[in-house]
Amino acid sequence: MKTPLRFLRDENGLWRLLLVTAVIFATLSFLVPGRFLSVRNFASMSFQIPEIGLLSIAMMAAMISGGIDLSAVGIANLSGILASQFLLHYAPEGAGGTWAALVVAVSVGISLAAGAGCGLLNGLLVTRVGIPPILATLGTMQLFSGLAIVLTRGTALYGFPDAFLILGNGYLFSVPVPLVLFAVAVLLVGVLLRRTSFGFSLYLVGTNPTAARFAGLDNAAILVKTYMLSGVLCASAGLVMFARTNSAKADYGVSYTLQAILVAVLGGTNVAGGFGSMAGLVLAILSLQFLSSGFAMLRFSNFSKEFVWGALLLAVMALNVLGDRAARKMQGRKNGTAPQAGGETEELR
Amino acid sequence: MAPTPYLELKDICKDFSGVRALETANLSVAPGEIRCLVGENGSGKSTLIKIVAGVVHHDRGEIRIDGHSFSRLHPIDAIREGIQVIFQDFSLFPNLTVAENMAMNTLLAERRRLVTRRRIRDIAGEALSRLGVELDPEALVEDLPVASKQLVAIGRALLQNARLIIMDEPTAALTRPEVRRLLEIIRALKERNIATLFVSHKLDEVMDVSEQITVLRNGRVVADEPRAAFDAARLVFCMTGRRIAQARRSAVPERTDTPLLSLRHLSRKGSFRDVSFDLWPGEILGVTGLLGSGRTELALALFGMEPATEGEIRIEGREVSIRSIHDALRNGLGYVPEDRLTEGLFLSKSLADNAAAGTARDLAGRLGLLPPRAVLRFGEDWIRRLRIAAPSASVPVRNLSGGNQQRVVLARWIALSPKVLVLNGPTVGVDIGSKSEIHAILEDLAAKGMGILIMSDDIPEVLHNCNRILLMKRGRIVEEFDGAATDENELARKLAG
Amino acid sequence: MPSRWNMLWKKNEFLVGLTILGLCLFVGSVNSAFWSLPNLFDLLRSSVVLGIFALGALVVIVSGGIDVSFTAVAVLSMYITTKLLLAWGYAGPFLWICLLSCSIGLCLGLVNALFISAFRLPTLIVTLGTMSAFRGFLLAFIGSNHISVLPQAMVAFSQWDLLRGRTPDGVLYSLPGAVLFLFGAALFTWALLRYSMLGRGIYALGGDAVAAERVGFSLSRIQFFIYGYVGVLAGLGGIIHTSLSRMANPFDLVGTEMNVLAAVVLGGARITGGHGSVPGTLLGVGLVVIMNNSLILLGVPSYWQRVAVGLLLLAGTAAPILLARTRKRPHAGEEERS
Amino acid sequence: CASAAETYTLATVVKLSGVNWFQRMEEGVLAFGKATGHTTFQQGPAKADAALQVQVVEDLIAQQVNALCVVPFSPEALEPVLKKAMDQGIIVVTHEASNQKNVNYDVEAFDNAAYGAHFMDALAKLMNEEGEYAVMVGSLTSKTHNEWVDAAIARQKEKYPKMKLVGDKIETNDDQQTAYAKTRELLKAYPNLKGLQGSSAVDVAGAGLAIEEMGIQDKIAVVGTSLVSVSGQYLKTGAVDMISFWDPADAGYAMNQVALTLLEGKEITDGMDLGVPGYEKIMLKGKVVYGQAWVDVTKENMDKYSF
Ligand SMILES: Nc1ncnc2c1ncn2[C@@H]1O[C@H](COP(=O)(O)OP(=O)(O)OP(=O)(O)O)[C@@H](O)[C@H]1O
Ligand SMILES: Nc1ncnc2c1ncn2[C@@H]1O[C@H](COP(=O)(O)OP(=O)(O)OP(=O)(O)O)[C@@H](O)[C@H]1O
Ligand SMILES: [Mg+2]
Ligand SMILES: [Mg+2]
Repeated sequence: MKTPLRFLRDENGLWRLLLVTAVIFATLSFLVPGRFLSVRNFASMSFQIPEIGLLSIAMMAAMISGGIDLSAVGIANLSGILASQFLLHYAPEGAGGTWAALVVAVSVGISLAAGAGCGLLNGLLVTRVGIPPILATLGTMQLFSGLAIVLTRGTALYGFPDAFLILGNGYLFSVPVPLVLFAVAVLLVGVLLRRTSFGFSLYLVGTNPTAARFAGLDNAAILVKTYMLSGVLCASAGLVMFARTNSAKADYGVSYTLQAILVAVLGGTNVAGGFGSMAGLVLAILSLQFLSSGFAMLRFSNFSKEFVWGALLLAVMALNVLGDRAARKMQGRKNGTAPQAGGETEELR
Repeated sequence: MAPTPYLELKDICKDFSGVRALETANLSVAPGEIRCLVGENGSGKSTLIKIVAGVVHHDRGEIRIDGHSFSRLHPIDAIREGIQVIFQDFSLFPNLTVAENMAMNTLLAERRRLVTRRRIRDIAGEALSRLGVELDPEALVEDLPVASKQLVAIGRALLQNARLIIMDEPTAALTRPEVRRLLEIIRALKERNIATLFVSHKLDEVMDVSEQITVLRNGRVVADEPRAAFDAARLVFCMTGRRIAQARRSAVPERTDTPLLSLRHLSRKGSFRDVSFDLWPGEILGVTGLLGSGRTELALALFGMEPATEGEIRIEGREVSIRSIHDALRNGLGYVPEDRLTEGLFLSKSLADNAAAGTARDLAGRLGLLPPRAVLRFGEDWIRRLRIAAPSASVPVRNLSGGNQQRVVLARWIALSPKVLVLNGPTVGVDIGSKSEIHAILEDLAAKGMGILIMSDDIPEVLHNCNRILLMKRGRIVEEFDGAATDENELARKLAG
Repeated sequence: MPSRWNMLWKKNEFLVGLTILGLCLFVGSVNSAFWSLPNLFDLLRSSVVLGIFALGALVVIVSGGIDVSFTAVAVLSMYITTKLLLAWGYAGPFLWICLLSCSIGLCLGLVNALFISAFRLPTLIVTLGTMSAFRGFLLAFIGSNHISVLPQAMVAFSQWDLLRGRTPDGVLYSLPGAVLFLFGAALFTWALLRYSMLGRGIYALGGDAVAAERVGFSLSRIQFFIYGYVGVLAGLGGIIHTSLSRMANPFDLVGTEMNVLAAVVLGGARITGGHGSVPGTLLGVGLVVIMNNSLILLGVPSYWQRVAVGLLLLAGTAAPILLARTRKRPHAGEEERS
Repeated sequence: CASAAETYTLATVVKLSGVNWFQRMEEGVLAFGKATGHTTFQQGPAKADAALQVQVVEDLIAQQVNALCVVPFSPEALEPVLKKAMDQGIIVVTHEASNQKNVNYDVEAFDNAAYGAHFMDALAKLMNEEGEYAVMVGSLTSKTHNEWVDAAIARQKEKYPKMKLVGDKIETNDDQQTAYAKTRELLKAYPNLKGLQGSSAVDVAGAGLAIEEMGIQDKIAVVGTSLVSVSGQYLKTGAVDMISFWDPADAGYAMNQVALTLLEGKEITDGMDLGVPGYEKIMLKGKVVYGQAWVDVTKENMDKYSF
């Protein structure tokens, strides 16, 4: 007899977010019938989702640990530029064959390793030096994007071999490769978070670091690994971004940081740490992308899109609260159901 | 005839999303009366108190304070009516100083707009002298040990114009001298016609101070009589519905040739000095002492949180270096921390998650995969083994009562099967029934060969459960007692003296 | 008893002060122009708007929240104010302009407060939402043009100097009157936080919200005050920014909120709430301003400047932490996240 | 299959929505639509970011517009998405991107190197060809800004040996207050500074404000790209000596004209007239269409420009 209630009362507001996403989808399909529900539009959206999606996953991981990663875009650019420099040196545009494939593989490795390295630095600053994550990553954001400028003198690197461009523009069984990469990341990180002992510990550390320490968890190691994971995800976002644009530059995607936070938060990630789910994140990305593409079709300015994103975030969160309250009232009237989380004290916060 | 009550609760009902916390509870407190409220964990005491304080709203029933009837009471109403509450979780401001915390209620009651440091200092100074304790008024509360926090919470509530002071387990973290002092204060309040509603799981205190006793069970008042109508056994029976005999620890383990844990001249600057003792397999060793005697620091040193600076630690005869928690775990040392809420539990996470927090790695299968279902099953397994009262393993531990929360922490450590388990205040705030069950669990563990070290100032607890008791004073072990050959009064005298 | 000296080492303000001193000595030794009066005045001028924002952010952080919307509030209020005044052909004194901008800021701040208080939503979420919504609203519905012909009073305000001087080579330097607004706001905020029950309530809320409610503070009243006050300060900062730059640019300011938060946290406020002080915040602002305004004096090559800012920020944050740690008991601060 | 009677949809994508510059461009874009009867509109990202601009173009491709006129934030970043557009038969015309590959044509108001060099000539004249000067760019990653100042520096090295660049390239983040603060800091580090060249539209406004406050209007020459609506007040007081720009409305009109010409199946030829001032007699170099469309504005002629 739980089903009707569950719709109103679910822990992370997942059902409600699903509902909101569906409503947005339906509304836009109705408003711009032919074009919104077109293959082209879906292809276009599926090319746009992965970059911000990967960055949002990175952001969510850091936020679950109780921190934040403001350096995400810096990592994406720096690691991508390091990889691009290698790529351009050994396999410039037009290079083909196994050699090019090999170089591309190595450069992908370089980029991911660089991302992990940047994440390691963030992790060490947070755990060893003890700088609050928001400041540590703000500092490294400047540092990483600064290094990217130093490396490129501010110019764009471009002209990558076709083997690399596949990452951003290719199709795998008529599914865009970046979308495949994103799906793989969603799956892998989802499993990592929900079904491994590492993920299990990460949620605990994010919930209460002191208790985690007393429970014998190695907080520092877990946080460092989380920031490294975040770094690797950012690096992969960078690869997709650079492959898609066939160029690498120090200032690509600077506006993605806040967007990634917005997506994570809309998806139900707790800014204080300890909570956040992959399903919520995916729904949040979808709803924002629907709005974004739909608004473009309606010829609304991109500023009104910004306005609506903000309003959507507020509306969804308010809806969650109202829904919870309504559900609690209903449950109070029906007696005898199992106790639920939250309760009066939750409301006080 | 009884005077008109100052506080009167009639047929109070309260449901928490389907869970009945209070069912037609009645309670009245006369001016200047000392009333004790007792009951098992989860029987509804704190809920009743929160309703009187206005922080939780009742569903049905009537609240009358000083003749005024309230259908919905807000915290500020209760305060203006002269009710002060010492909450079970203290409700202090960790970021403010002792003085500011102590002055806060008075300042609010005086409805001041502006405050000066001098005024704060004066109020705090008065409260401190009334409590008769020494605390640095400029220290931040977050830096204080639990006991001092409790003192601050008490001091804060002792306002001049209060009419009723409600204390929800105010003595949980206090040692004897402070408890004695508090009971004196309660009597002094009575002189000034200030009533007290006192909640405690320490029945000797209840019997000592109360005039009237109200017993709650499952949200109902099952007894409401003068103190004289009770003796300890009847009180326990009213609370639990069964008889609980306090047996002394019977099994004294045979000593093998090597002790499980032995310390030699262990020291840490500013904390403890020259600590030496042996713990044998199957033994339960008590360490007791007053506030600041260095018990907790010793425990933290054994667990690698604040490593010792000198001396040696041997486990099963092997010298080990314990510089970190990792070292402690590797060498088979476990630690159940003092402050359950902040150090022990992940309050918003499920029972299962909490229980599995230490064992996740071992539970995980190949590739480190750990299906949520495995964690849940693990939790349910421990619910059974330790008889934790919880509807399922997926409820957040926030929703469990103190005694059951403590069992969850115990489960976490037992699952790791350490050689030596150090417990700091293992039954603080746990009701008498749960307490004896937890003791039985410890006894059982000892019987299986584990070495158990109990840091506690609960004299009956150490006396009834420990083979030997070490007394710590100012960072040193000053005396050793045989658990079977000592009585409560002697130990209490030595502790205080 | 801890000695006075040891107490000092525990004070964050002292440690940040030391860090600033170190930075100044370093910059000054590379380029002695750093020590000149004109440079001091320039640094002060650069601190005005950042400082006013930082005071607002401080109040929020102390209360245990985070506000990222204040830059959007600032831009929206200053832009509406400017547009309205131009439409009215207003020619009166600056004070009313200020008040208008502050009132608009107040209203926007109360929108934040409404969501935070009525729905009890996390502050970062609410302000993230309103930031996006306010800015989107401004640019989509109010206007997106630079306005460079400002009302006369605003121009006059930007030319109002407290002190003036001329260097030997005939360059004018001056201390703008706008710094008075910073000092005034700082003084008021300081007194508010320290000497009013409301201020104590803000600290109490940041320490433990449930406990604050239990001792009888009205949380919603405090929250309405906090976010309203931040709105007022944002409105003030916005209009001063516009006047000083003699241009109303709707694309300004948004994006600098993290720098402001960095300054506040550098100044010793804890991002988790409950801790922070006005003097500390002013020091934090000073540190950020000196960092950002010394790169040319230091002769840092332009391509390396952002790297330098990053390193300075990290060093500036780490220095007080490390300084404090050397003085503390060995175990304290051990790998614990704050 | 485009019949002459068909109405086309021509989308213009700019670097950033809403700013004066691109609002002026929108005027040209809309004027073109009105004059020809085709659907023209303009869009742009809400923040200056290449990645966002790519998304805007993505969305427009999905909407199946007939032509895209793009002012790339970062030309390289747009190559793949523009290629995609061309593959789908969309006509692509760009502006401020002479090295763009995946385009039908690129329309330039002028040659960037010549434009940069012309600033140096103006600056040199104001400085009597001697003394220290500094240059500002909106960001170190902005291609055109860097081309302008690089060309200016090259011109100085070649023709004005007594002038000297100090302080490297100053980055202003396209922010007027930063330009202001950096100018003040520059003058402390280099008290003998005699000239300043700005690139972003707010650079000279920030510098002008600083210079006016310091009372050294007559000691320092300031030139740079800007608009009268942004820097007019400093031109008036002499804090800024000369600004140059090209009329974005005309550029927008010209881009759309090129696109429409191609849509109608006609050819672009050298010397052709695009029907707007400055582009009456274009020069065609490969795929790049050059106009002669820059305007120099000083105190004397500033009143002629309202944007
Ligand atoms: N906020 C809440 N949400 C849901 N249920 C609650 C809440 N507070 C209390 N309860 C329920 O009310 C019952 C009574 O709780 P209460 O805290 O009053 O017990 P108690 O007598 O104080 O117990 P203890 O001795 O452990 O302090 C418990 O069984 C608990 O499940
Ligand atoms: N947020 C909550 N949700 C559900 N139940 C709660 C909540 N908070 C408290 N409770 C219930 O309150 C009861 C007691 O909790 P509390 O921490 O007040 O203990 P207590 O009765 O004072 O006892 P003790 O410390 O002696 O165990 C528990 O049974 C618990 O179920
Ligand atoms: Mg209780
Ligand atoms: Mg001049």
